[in-house]
Amino acid sequence: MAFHAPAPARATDAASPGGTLLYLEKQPHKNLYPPAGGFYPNGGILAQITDRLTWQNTDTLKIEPWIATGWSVNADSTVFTFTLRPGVTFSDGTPVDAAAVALNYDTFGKGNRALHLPPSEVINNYERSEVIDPLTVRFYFSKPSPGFLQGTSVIGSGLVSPASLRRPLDEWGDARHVIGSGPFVVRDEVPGKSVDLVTRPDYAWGPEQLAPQGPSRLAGVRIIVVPEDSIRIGAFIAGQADFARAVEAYDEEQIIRHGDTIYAASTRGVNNSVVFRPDNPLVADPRVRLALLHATDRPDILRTLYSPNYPLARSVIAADAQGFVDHAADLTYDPALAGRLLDEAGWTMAPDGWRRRNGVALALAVHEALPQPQSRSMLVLLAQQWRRVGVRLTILSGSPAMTVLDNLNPAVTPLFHAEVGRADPDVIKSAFYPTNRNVLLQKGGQSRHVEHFVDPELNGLLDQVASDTDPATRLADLARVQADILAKGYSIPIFEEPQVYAGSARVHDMRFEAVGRPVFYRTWLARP
Amino acid sequence: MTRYILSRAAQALLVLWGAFTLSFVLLQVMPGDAVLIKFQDPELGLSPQQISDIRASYGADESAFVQYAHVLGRTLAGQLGYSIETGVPVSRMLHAAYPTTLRLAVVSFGGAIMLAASFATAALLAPLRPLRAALRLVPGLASGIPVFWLEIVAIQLVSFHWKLVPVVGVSGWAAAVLPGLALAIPISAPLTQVFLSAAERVMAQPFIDVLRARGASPLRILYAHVLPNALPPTLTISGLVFGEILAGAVVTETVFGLDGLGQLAQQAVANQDVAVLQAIILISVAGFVVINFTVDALHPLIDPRIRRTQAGGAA
Amino acid sequence: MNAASPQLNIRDLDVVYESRGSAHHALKGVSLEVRAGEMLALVGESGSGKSTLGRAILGLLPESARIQRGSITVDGTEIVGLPERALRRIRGARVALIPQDPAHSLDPVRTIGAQLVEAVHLHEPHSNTATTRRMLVGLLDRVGIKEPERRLRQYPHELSGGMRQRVLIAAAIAQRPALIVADEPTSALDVSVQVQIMALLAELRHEMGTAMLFITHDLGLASEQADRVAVLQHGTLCETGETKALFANPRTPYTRRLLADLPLFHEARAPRRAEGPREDAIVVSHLTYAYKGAGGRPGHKAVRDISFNVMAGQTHGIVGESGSGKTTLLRCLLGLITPDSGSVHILGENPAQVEGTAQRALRRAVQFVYQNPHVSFDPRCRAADILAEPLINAGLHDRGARTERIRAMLERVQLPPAVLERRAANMSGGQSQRLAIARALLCDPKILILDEVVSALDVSVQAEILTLLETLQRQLDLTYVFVSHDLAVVRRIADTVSIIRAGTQVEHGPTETVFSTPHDDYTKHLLAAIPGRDLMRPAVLA
Amino acid sequence: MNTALAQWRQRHDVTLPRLLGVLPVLVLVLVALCPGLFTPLDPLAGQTDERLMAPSATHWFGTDQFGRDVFSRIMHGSFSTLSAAMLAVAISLLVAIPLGLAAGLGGRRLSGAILAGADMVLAIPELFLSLSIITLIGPGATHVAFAVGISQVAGFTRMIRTEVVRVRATEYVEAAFGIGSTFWQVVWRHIVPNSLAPALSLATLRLGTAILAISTICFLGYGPSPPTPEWGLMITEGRNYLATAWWLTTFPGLAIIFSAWAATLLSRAIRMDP
Ligand SMILES: Nc1ncnc2c1ncn2[C@@H]1O[C@H](COP(=O)(O)OP(=O)(O)OP(=O)(O)O)[C@@H](O)[C@H]1O
Ligand SMILES: Nc1ncnc2c1ncn2[C@@H]1O[C@H](COP(=O)(O)OP(=O)(O)OP(=O)(O)O)[C@@H](O)[C@H]1O
Ligand SMILES: [Mg+2]
Ligand SMILES: [Mg+2]
Repeated sequence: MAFHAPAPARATDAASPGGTLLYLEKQPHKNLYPPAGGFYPNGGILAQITDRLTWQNTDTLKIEPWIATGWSVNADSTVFTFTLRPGVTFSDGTPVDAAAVALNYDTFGKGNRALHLPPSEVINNYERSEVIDPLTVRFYFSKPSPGFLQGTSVIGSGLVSPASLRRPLDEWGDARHVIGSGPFVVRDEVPGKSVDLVTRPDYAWGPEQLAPQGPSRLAGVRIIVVPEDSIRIGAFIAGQADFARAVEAYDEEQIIRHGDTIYAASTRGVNNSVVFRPDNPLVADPRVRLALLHATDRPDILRTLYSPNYPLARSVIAADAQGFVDHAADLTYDPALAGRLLDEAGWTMAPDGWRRRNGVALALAVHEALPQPQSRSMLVLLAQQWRRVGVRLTILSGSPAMTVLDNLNPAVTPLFHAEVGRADPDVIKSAFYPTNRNVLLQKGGQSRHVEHFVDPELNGLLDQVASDTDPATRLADLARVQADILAKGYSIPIFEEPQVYAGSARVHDMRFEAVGRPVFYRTWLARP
Repeated sequence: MTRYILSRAAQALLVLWGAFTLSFVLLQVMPGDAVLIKFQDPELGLSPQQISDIRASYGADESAFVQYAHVLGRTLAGQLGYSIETGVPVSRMLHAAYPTTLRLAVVSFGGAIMLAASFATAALLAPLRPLRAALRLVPGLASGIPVFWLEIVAIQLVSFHWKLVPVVGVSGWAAAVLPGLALAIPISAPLTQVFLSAAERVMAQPFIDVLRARGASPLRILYAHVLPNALPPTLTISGLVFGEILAGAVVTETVFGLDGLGQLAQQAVANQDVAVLQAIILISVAGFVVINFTVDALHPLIDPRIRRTQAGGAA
Repeated sequence: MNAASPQLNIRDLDVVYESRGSAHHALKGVSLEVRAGEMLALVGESGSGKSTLGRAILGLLPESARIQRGSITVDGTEIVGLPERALRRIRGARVALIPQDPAHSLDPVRTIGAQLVEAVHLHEPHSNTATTRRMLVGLLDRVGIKEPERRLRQYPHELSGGMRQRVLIAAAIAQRPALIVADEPTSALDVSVQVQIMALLAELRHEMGTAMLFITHDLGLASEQADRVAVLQHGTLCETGETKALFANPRTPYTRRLLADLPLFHEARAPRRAEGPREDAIVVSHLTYAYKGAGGRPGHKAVRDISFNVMAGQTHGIVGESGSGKTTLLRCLLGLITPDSGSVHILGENPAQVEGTAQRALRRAVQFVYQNPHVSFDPRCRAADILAEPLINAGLHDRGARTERIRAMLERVQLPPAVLERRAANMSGGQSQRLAIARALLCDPKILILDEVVSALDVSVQAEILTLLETLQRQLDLTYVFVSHDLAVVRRIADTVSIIRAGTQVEHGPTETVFSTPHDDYTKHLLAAIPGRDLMRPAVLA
Repeated sequence: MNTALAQWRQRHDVTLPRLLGVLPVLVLVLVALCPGLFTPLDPLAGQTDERLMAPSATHWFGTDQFGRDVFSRIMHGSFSTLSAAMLAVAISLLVAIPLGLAAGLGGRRLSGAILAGADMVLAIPELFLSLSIITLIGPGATHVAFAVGISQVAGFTRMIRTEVVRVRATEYVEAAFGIGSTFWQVVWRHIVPNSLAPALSLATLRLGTAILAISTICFLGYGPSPPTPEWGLMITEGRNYLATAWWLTTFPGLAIIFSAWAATLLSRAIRMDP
């Protein structure tokens, strides 16, 4: 496991039930429609209030039963049948039966136009559901969907009551409208500010790994949004809260010194990287992209800004992700090589220290990515390093709205600071495929600004990863994808992104799910 | 008198309408719109077709004039619309947010008045002329302190270092104390400056000498005579102080992570959440108008000379 | 209270003002005393140190002032060096002040009653408010205020200037002080009110046996009221003596000059016979003007049915109390406001009807000189710029020619060329008034309209300016309209005169006739109120 | 001894307090124009092995998380802040002077319309206005200056109009008409200089306000982009290190206070006019 194991509970402060855990979030949740659970704050709430059909073991990454007690898959991974646990109810009293599960997956698989609900990115090729009996449900796929089983374990597949599913997308912003079957229930919400969760006393269906299966020992969890790092961490250290998300590397030492615990949960996905938008002519040439890759002194970045909890990236995806292939040799810091590549590409060094081609300077821009740890500092450092090879990098800032718009325009932002966490090979498709997150901004995605760039070869590979039925072929394809992306210089992977949390000495038995979302279900607080 | 009130009210409505229109124009010409921005977020993974459907369903494709008419009509009917960012009715957001800002405003305004009063007393009555001159420079210095900086430092020292008051997990008045007092310092500066210069003008008047010649003590002269005379010019900047408190609230609530109107405004600007921003501008303009109206109404109570002119003016 | 021992005794007083490293010696070795029931008039030019002395007695010198030497005893107590706390017990109780400007000497936002109660409670903190108010009603009645109960509830702006001064006197005598310092108590009031206030002070003084230091620049007033007179010159006491003796037989040249400069000492202007038939430069007939009230309704009638003519080359005086409409009348003459009815003809034209170039030509021919010259000059301009402006307007663009004319004009108004580089704010009152006259003359005017041009000046400067005006009139054949509230001045300079009361002209005619045989009661009343009439040349007053 | 100098001092009323009032601004301007005079260190390039060092003899104000010298960044940052503030005030004056003059000299209709417009804008808190404008035109140093400048226009317009009306009612303006000057001559010779002088003195005071407004907007993240040294931005970037590296926030804050205060002193010095 990639996080510091919490200190074992001592006999003296025996598990005392009760107490509300004060959790400091960095960002407010936006929308609790489960497929939007990829956004950390959304996922941080959904992980407490919803259950999923399956649980992915955080040690073995195996899929284990949860609401589904068992399942079967046909040979080409187009039909999945699940048997449900009896007696499970949503917090509004409706049973979690085959019909409810089918409605959930119909919505997640196909979306709901009328309600503006988009389909989930983890469910590909979904066709329809079939209710076999009240506790058996079957799903059909148009094409092989080997990733679906893992897809049922992610937060984005949290089961919600049919009443919630009838709400239009807008109303999912209010946490009180989201009814799950999880160990906690939303009691109150102050928009953008705080969410109060209370324990569901009749909860008895937790996953095996988190046994025993009874209700949580906490009385509740109070999630307070404190966007400001200095206040979040300062308040945490000053003893004003029990748990805090998004601890930056520079604060870790302070926290440990203070006697609190750092939890660094791996997110096992696509690494924290800087990716190119080859639609922009400045970075259309692979030589330029590779030059910049080699102009990046990644160890220096890690040494300057991060801590040992941030392992150096050795490929596009994390080392503990499925299908990882070590590409460390292709990711060297070699400014001389970078200079040669740029010269070859026609970008020659002008006397003023900047590279130019036909009078045009090689000046790039990138937006700070607020969710990424120390994005701005990292980019500033990157700019400093690139400056040495004569490339100018401007870090753009501005309102979130401007950022979203700019990031959709390769002419404005030839670079993008990206990261996607999910413990399944499908994650790489989520990141790169045009109709998914489309970090490279290929044609066919949602941006209207892309002129021509599209890479059918890469997209073909991604399609295959998503539909390979044989796990071995799937991993082989995944290896080809990684090699392809790095060879074309689409991405400069920087580090394997952990989710770093701080917990006070009072907090015991803290757990995380497979991609580093906190699970408060087993947690208890020692009496102060 | 009624005529006077009616004309003032008409003037106030005109100002409200103007500010509303101005904010609409400002927000309308912004690039993109909130609907687009929200649903283009790659995390949602919507296709362009889906986005344009959604846009149409929000009426974001109508012409600016139609939208203006729609928004104005809706606002006149007392409805503030829905936040595009969160989908919650704006009125609900305002309802949730205003108590925080109100508390912040009360604490900072009260604090500012106390600060200004004690400081002005010191600056006017200090024993030596150089000392008074030096004190006189302090408000200028205080008005140059960036609120956000002061507050960051205050949090670090007062809350984290000395652990006097918590800044997270508190609510109500307790949450308003530290930010309110921090905001009070820059707010008090213009109050002190205006009061001091008004007080100095009053102190240069012959009647102050006459009072001294009757044996009145400086403190008595200050509180019984200079204060009531210097109050009207100080009151006239109330509207300005109100604006400063609101602007201060934007920064303060951002720094302290408070969920008030200032925070709402800053997020609305960031997300181009037109409905929310317009509602907040409307509220602040209404507040400004009401405060100025009140100050005008209070004036004659404080300054009897105005009673006659006003009565004469309305007769 | 011992009548023989002086209530105020000043010995060898030296006061120095220190600022920015330089020191100004405002009082040099002044010694004087005032006995119970006695009034000592302290006279002298502006800046001679009169007010400094008054403030020193009250222990109210500004921070920049330092008493270098000497002693002041009031009612036996030494004031110099007394701590502030002890001074406060003496001020108001044993020595009281009657200030100069009643309009600004009362707190505008508190009622008369509140202020008087405060004055009493400062020294009798335990007295009961109701009793105090009853006492105050009696006091106000004593100083001649009718309906005292109502007045106590009113604010200062609801009282006339004379009433305010009475209130201030009431406040001053409330504690029955041993000494009253009255610093120019009537100089802001109209002559008729002045007479009443002085009479009241005299009564109170006799009744209560209070000693009074009466500061004034008006020798006439001093001659009428004071038992003794002290003359201050540049901080030195140059002469003290019994009033009658001093005025009859001034010993120092300074006192003699002060007396000689008094307009009362000059004979009335003899009506000058014009050589040959002369035209009327100004014809005013049945002029009426009302300021607009609120909402455009006709308001207060400031000028009603006034008619007079001014012959070219002569001076017409206009006399009236404050607010009687003098300035309004002048504004009609200048065409700045259009009369409601009646007509004005200046040099044959109606100033309210001419426009454009003709209007500017008429404006240049009719020049106005303001009461306070300082505010009639652009504070940013030096004298040279001020004087150049009318020449440039007249189309004289040659710099050399302009300098030539300006120099000649400076000589004419007797200003040194050095003033050209200064701003008006840095000139004395007399100098800036000369500058204003010079600017007017540079327009080659036919008529000068002079609004209280000498009222703010010391007698000697006043005399110089009046002489200058007379000289200029003779040299340049100018016509003057001369406004003043000072009958003595008008008598000296005007050929014909209009007496105005509340907008109406009560009397009109040659100066000599009006002064020697007044018909109207109001004119008679005004003449009777001229302070120091005894000093007037007996030949003139019948 | 030096009579020419003495005369010049006399003519322009140069006194010690005035000189002292101007001094801080002169220092600021000098720093902004040639920061290299005060520090040899590069504000942009950092030594990563010298990061987060406390103030010392080599790094007077310490170093930041990239090992950049904070003193040098503050010196170089003064240009961005000062030029933006001056630009802001210049923009508002440029717009407000014609409007204010028109409102003061024009007829009732024109004046009423301008004033009503100004009142509407004044009712919106300045920060809201400038933030809205920023969102409209996008972030950046010049844009911030523009936004702050525009949002100050209404206040300036009102103030200039008040001054014009005041000057118009003075006796010296009446006197100028009396000696035969035409309307425009009077406007040009007397009304404009006398009403704009106090306006300019207030403008310098607004310089301080503008410095604050600009750094606030930069603090909120709408200013120039990193790694530009800008004081508000430096505070944003340094605040996360406040507990461990206080110098990152403290010194830029003091720099803002100093320059706002210098502007106040300057306006005081200017206001001592005759
Ligand atoms: N606060 C002060 N600081 C410096 N000099 C002062 C101050 N007050 C008065 N003076 C100077 O002291 C001298 C005497 O002033 P004072 O006011 O006593 O004259 P005054 O005789 O009362 O004049 P006026 O008739 O004009 O009232 C003047 O030259 C004046 O300039
Ligand atoms: N602009 C105005 N609007 C309304 N009433 C005015 C105005 N100017 C003067 N008055 C009134 O008209 C009357 C005459 O005023 P005017 O100024 O002509 O008197 P004056 O004789 O010049 O007085 P003073 O000797 O005080 O200068 C006064 O009652 C005054 O209050
Ligand atoms: Mg005096
Ligand atoms: Mg007058």
